[in-house]
Amino acid sequence: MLGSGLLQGLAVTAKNLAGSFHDPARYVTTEYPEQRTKLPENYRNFPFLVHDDPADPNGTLRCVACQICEKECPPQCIYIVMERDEKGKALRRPKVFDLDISVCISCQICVEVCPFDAIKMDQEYEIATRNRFGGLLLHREDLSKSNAYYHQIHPTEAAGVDAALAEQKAKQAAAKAAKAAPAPKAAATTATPATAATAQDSAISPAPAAPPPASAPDTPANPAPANPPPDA
Amino acid sequence: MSLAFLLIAFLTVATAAVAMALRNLVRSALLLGASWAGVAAFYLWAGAEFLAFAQVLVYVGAISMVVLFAVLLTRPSRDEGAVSPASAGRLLPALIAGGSVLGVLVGAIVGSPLRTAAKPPLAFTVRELGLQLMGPHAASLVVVGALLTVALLGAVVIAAPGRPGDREDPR
Amino acid sequence: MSAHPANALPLLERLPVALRDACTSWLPESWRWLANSLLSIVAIFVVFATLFALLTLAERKILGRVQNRPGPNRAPLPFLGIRTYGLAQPLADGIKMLTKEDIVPRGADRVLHFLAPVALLAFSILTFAVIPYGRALLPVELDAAVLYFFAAGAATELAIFMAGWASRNKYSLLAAMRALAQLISYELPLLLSIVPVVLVAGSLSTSEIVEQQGTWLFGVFPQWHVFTPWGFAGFLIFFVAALAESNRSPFDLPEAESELIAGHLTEYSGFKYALFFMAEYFGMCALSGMGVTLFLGGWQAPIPALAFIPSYGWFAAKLLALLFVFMWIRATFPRLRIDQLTRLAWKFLVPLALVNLFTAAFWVLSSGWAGPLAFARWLVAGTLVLGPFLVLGRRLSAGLGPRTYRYA
Amino acid sequence: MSAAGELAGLSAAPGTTVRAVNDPFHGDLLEVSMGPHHPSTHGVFRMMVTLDGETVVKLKPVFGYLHRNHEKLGENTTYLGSMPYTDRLDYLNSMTNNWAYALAVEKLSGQPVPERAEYLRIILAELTRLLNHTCLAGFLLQDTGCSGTPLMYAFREREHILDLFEALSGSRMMCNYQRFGGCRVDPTPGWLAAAARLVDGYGRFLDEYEALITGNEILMARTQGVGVLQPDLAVNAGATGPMLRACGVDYDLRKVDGYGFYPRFEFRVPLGDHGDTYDRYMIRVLEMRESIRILQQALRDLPAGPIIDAKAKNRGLRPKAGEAYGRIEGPKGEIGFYLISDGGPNPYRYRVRPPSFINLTVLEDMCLGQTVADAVVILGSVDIVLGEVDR
Repeated sequence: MLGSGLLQGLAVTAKNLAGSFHDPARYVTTEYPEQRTKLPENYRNFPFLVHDDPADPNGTLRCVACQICEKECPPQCIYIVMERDEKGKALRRPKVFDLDISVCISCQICVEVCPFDAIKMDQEYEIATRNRFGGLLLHREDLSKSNAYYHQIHPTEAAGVDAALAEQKAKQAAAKAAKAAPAPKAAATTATPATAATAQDSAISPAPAAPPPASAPDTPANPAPANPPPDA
Repeated sequence: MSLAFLLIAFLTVATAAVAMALRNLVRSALLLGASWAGVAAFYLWAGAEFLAFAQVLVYVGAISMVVLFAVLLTRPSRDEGAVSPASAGRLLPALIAGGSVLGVLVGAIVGSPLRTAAKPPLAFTVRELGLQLMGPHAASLVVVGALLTVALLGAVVIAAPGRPGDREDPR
Repeated sequence: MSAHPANALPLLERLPVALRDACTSWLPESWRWLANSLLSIVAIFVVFATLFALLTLAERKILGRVQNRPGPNRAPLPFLGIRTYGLAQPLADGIKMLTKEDIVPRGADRVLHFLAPVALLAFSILTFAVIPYGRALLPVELDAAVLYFFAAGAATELAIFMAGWASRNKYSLLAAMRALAQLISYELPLLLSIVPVVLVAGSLSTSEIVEQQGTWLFGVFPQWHVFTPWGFAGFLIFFVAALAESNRSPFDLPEAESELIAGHLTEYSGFKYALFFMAEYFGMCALSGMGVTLFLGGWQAPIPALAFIPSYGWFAAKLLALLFVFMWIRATFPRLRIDQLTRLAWKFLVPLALVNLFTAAFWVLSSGWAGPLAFARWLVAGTLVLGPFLVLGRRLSAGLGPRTYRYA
Repeated sequence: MSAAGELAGLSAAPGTTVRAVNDPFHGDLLEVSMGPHHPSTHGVFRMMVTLDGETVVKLKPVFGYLHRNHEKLGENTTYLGSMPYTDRLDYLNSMTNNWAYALAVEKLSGQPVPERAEYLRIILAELTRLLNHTCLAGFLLQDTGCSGTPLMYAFREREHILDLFEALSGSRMMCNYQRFGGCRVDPTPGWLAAAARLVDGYGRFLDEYEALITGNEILMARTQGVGVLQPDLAVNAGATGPMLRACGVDYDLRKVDGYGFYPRFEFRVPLGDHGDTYDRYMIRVLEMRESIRILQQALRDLPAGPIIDAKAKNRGLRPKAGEAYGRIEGPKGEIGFYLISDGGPNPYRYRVRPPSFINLTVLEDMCLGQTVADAVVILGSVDIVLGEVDR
């Protein structure tokens, strides 16, 4: 009968109109500045540098300026200059670490390839600035944030990273002890097991509002670089 | 000759005259519509409401549309030059035509026994108008209806696409 | 205002007329008529202007709620800064429209460009004069009221043509032509759907038509025209034609994407654009008002027990219900193409309206049937309405229909 | 198909004759440019339409406004570096773009993929297919003129799927989730439960959606018999995906190639008979119902195990010299990546086979003889995304 499809359509819109008053599934707007949706733990926006001791944010950066992330970054938005003392010896600390967030595509490949868990993805998204040139070029001081902040935004992942770092420190201490006691073995250690560089971010805790994020103990994503970082 | 009558008369004639004088065809067509509205005002002044609204509905609503469509759809054919109205060659025929029409009109106005003191309009309702139309004047109503239907069907037949004789218009 | 035995009615019913008389009683007799009509003009304009403002807000709120979102609710009251669930939104729109620059294209025909919205608004306001808003609230008591209503409505086409032509723009002229084709082809079913009502009521005056629908069957069922077979069919045809006349949803040509911009409204901005919208909403209100008067029993109460609610209350309720259906349809249906739209008018609505004329005539002739014959009367009238609808409906949607799909 | 005037070559829709000459008697043809800022052209896409009154006489698609030099960029970035750029190709379906690229690189470098990763890839690809077809139905209805209602319902469901992607990969649309040899993040049990809930609820949404749209007489009038695509023309033009299946050609890569573990799942491929806009819309709705069945089966028997191969090599990947072409059945059709490696870290040649670009080539054939309003609806039914068309 002509018009039965039209009446069905009207019935659906009426159901939605009535539903929007009592059924939360049919009223989906969160009015942004007043209400905010809970971000899933895996959410990533722009990178930031992790430092261990908030007292000296630029001194205790985990970043050793090995420039792997600079090479691997697809849009090439990272610029690192290694700090050198007066005699030109590398101090394994970035004197300059610029990241241009107007170029960055927040793809977290830098996080993936960083062997020292120095750079992680931030969840801060209200970073609009009026100044298009200087404002979006973040320097080392703006980028560096404390490990506590890292624990706050990515709890499970941060826990995994800390566990791996602690285990690695213990292994190095044991190796040093073994090296100090018996005659120094000359061979360079083989590639430290992959756990040293758990580059993977992973998250566990299910976020209450949004469907729970992915997690599970991260698996060894990719092996540490073939040769250990060049030490003095 | 009340003021209202004079005012309406002046407006109707004025719009018609300006409509004649304008070069912009569309504006003159719209002014023609306005002068028909003036005629409707006459009917209202005379108390014939039904007739006035019918006049507005038919003339101002529909026929002015037809005039406007005609004005738009006929392309100003560029080839034959528009003869300037004031050229001398057309003075004599214009005078003869105008004069004869004037003579006939004046003769009719003077000849007919116009009762100036109009009888008070008999307060009739639309129902009586309908009964009159269906009663004594039913024949003329049927004739007018038939005429309009034939005209409508004729228009439809002419406009129908794909008639056998019409090879030229493929659509 | 027509003089009715006002004092016999309850206070609330007499209130508007009493107010008006209070204001104009000190005037000498000869001036009173003029003052009364001026007052009713002011009343109509105030009521329908605020209704227009609220309608724009209601439209966006209903559309929003249908789409599971709140609709405008952020506009704060000026200087107070409190958000009033969007009630200040029409205020904000109005100020925006007033302050927007009114651009007139250089090549435009300046006089017509200005005159078009004014004429459109004037003609659509004229139509409010004959709608009976309440028992004694009929602005102009005309014997040929229905004819007056459609005479004023018919002139709106002139204004749309002026808008299209004056903008000196290829697309707006093309669009104006289309809008005219739509209006003219839907004027016929609109008028033809009115004729059965006039036939049954026996008069063209709106107040008499509403009086006719005043009785109740067995004290409960109102005798509105819509509850008769021919009345229901007539109302549906009237409603569809009213949708098309006021350029509403399935027929809103000007905003159609095939119009490429905004149809004949392309070259209008600022307050003239707002005038066009005001005229569209006034047209919608007037047509629904006439629909309520002719088919839904005007200001009559549905059951006698509820007659204590004033008559203008009932008229307002029915008017708002009809306007809600206008918006509800806008939120649901896609748009028809121009050729489908005109085919629907000429090949579906006009024949149905003509057949509806016969059903109404049969209904009047068979009014004397009683008892079992009344049942037969309903049966015959029902088949006279349903039969052509099904036949023409199948012919109209020939070749269209749900399909079954095969799987590889 | 008789076609009067110079355009004899083009096959207009059957039964309509198209003239392309400015013949004085009929008035001149109207040259109209729709876009690139036209509200209903799905991004910066322009149609130079020549109108004879209402019917389309000639239609020249003009695009390239969103050309970002994607393929040359691919040659100057490492294999891993190109992965986030594939999200930006067809920005509605980043998961399937990633999978196609990962498949190509895996063929090139011969890296195996664990079972759990294959299942995850299928789950995410089918979720993307749901998302894309829901979006298409919404856009198509928006083109025919509903004032946004079906589009809002489509976006409401799409947001649920995007929340899942955000919880898993970190970003709603730019997921960058697949890696060569597997996936990047392992979903939590909570995520899998949410995905199962969404998939079960999707059937109800589709029923409500079809009730609103599919039986609607106005929509049937606007789309049935409009923009008919002949099967032979579709095959010759290389059209793939729902557009091809709507003309009745049985060609679905999931069945033809059987890549991933698709042969393990039981699903059907719907085929249309008329090849018009209504068929293209209905085929996508039926495909959504099939995707729901695949998702239910995949979520039910998702195996445990690693999500990436132990010896998977992503950073500093230098595949041996050679070439590979990886293709999958994306929501818009066959999306493929053709890579030539010369042993270096960057591919020597990086080519994308964009389905919406190739499906677009037949737009003019479908629009000839239709009205302007239909041209917009036909463009909507082709389902193009300008990121993929311009690359």
